[in-house]
Amino acid sequence: MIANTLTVILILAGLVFFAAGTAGLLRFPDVYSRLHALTKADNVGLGLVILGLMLQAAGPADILKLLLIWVLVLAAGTTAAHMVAQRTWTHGEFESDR
Amino acid sequence: MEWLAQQLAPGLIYPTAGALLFALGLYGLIRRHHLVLRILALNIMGSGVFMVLLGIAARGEGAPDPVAQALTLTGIVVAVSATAFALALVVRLARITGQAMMLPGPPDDEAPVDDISREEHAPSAEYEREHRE
Amino acid sequence: MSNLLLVIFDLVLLAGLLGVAWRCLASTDLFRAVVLFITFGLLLALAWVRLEAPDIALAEAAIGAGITGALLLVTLERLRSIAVERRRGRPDQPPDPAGADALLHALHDPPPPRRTFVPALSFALVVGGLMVTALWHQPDAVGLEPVVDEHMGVSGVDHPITAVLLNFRAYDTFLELAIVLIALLGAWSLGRYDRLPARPAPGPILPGTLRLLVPVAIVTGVYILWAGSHAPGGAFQAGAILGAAGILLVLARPRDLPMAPSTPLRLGLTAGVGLFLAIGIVGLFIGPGLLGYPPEWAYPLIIVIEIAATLSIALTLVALFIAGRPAGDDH
Amino acid sequence: MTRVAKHRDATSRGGLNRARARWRRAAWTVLAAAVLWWILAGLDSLLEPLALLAVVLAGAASLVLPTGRPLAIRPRAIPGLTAYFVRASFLGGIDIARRALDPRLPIAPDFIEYRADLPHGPPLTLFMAVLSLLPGTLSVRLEGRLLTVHVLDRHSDPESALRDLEKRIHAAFEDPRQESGGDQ
Repeated sequence: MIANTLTVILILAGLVFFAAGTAGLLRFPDVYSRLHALTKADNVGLGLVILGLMLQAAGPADILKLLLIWVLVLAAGTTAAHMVAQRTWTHGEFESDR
Repeated sequence: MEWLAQQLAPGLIYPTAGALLFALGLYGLIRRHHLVLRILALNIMGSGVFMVLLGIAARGEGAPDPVAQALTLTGIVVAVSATAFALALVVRLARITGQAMMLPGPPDDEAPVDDISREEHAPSAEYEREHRE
Repeated sequence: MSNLLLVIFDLVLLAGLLGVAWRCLASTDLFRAVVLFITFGLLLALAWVRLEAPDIALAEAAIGAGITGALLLVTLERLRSIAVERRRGRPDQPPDPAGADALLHALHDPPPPRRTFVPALSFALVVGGLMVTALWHQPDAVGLEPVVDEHMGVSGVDHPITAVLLNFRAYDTFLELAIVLIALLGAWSLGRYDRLPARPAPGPILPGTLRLLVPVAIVTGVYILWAGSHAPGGAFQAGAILGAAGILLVLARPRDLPMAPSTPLRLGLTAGVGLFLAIGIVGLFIGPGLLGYPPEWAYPLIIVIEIAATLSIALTLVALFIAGRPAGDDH
Repeated sequence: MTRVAKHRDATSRGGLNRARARWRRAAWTVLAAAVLWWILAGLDSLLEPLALLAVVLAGAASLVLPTGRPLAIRPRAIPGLTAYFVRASFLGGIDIARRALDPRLPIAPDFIEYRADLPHGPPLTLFMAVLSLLPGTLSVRLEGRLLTVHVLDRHSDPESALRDLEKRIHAAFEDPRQESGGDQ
């Protein structure tokens, strides 16, 4: 029961971060600032959702699987943010961008 | 309330949405000129068909129909190959003619279409060079 | 209550799908259209989960959103680089500013002419209306689920979709592998390998991530292949995952990555079709018919075919991304 | 695979070191792949042919992929570093969420240049990767050791946070400039 409540709270908190990241994506003025919003807020949002799901996991393999998902998304997110930032630095923003 | 829930069962609204996606893709396919957009429209039509198939497969009690699901899976892989081939054709066309659009028909354009195409579609120097080797 | 929530979920998801598809097809800017199309693919994967089709959701996320998206983005980049090349001119070709401008301009498709609006709309409405009417009046089909269920015992696997794909309807799968190969031959017949236009950003981050991701993709891909015999998964999804890893490698192009030599590459590309056909013909002579297997041999044969098909699909997807014959061919 | 053989033949001490590091990395990859299979599929299927195939392929991939420099992290430093990363990325998320949801949008984006005194290889890569998780910083470009960093708020003193991160990473790694002299 406590675990279930905690799961719900953690996932809701995670959703708040996702919403904040999306708000940042829409509100921030340039590519770089929007990348900040996406990588950081979504990492924490996903982390909280995963933490919430871990409380429901059946065994250590499940917990590790969830953890692995977080680590992979973290690595992919950081890399993608860096690549986009670097491309923008060398080529300028896409013409279509705002 | 009960009646409404029945009308909104997944077995009914997903095929309906699939049909709408198909129609939407068809509309885009007719109206847009850029070939990449037309390929996107074709893909959206395909997704509509998949949605109709899977929606019907999910009708009724019990597990969904595995044959429809297997067909869709096959369809997705065929769709990506066809898309890749079509995109390669678009790039090739752009390389030879400098256009990635469907050329508009005569009534749209001041110049008759033949004038453009005769010059543009003539084998370019690059094409010649590649085929001499 | 939960039913109501699900209905709301369905409606929001479908409205989102239709909205994203609409914005994609209505955008004048191609980059925006492609990004919206990738979003569309991801939403579609959600819809497949909702329709209890996890196999297809897996394939859609990997192929529909991932690989198709990569193909589209690299195509835009190629069109852009063609335009730049035309403007600059090449040794054997004078610069062609007009053509280059036309092409650059073509990355922004102008809004369609007004005169096609009414015919296109009415045609789409008629076709869509007919489809919806037909769908609403169709009786609840029993489907083939009971038939598949009845024969699972002789299929050699425990997952109905793999049983259908690799055993009951092996014809479809075989021909599909052939179509994938033909698409590649078509792309190869258009010209030689041409360098990818977008150079990756230099720096240590991407290689570092690839060293982490590629082994993970390999283990995950093989796991998905293995799981296909009793759970969602199989050759297509595994091939898509491995193909995506291959595309990442091609994009990052580590300098000292050995290129696959031509002959093994070609063997790998045709392995799926070839092995499928070979086993199918053996079946023709020893009894169960073309593309049939004796039940006691079904599992190992299916696994062997699936391994070959995974390899072929992965390699073909990478080759389709590169497009054009391999450069090593001519010397 | 031929590259590996070439490395073994190499007479220089650096070449030998590299070959050894490569095989050590392959062994670790095989182990990690086995753990990954256990996570995905469970322990009882680990000896099935396909599982072995997956593990061997992963190991082979790590041999074929360019290796980069050998990882020389001190095992004892890992828990502390991990805890720091988790805390930092959490703070980073809270910071960005606060700024994104604030009606006044309190950001003052700017670029700064930062000279990282970390050796090339895993330490610098890790620094660049983790930097993007810290509150308000994003790594944009690396030239030599000069890093271009985008900061979300130029009044927030990003330099000291970067220096702190650099110090932690420096402490966690054995300095490869002393460990393997043959490495360029």
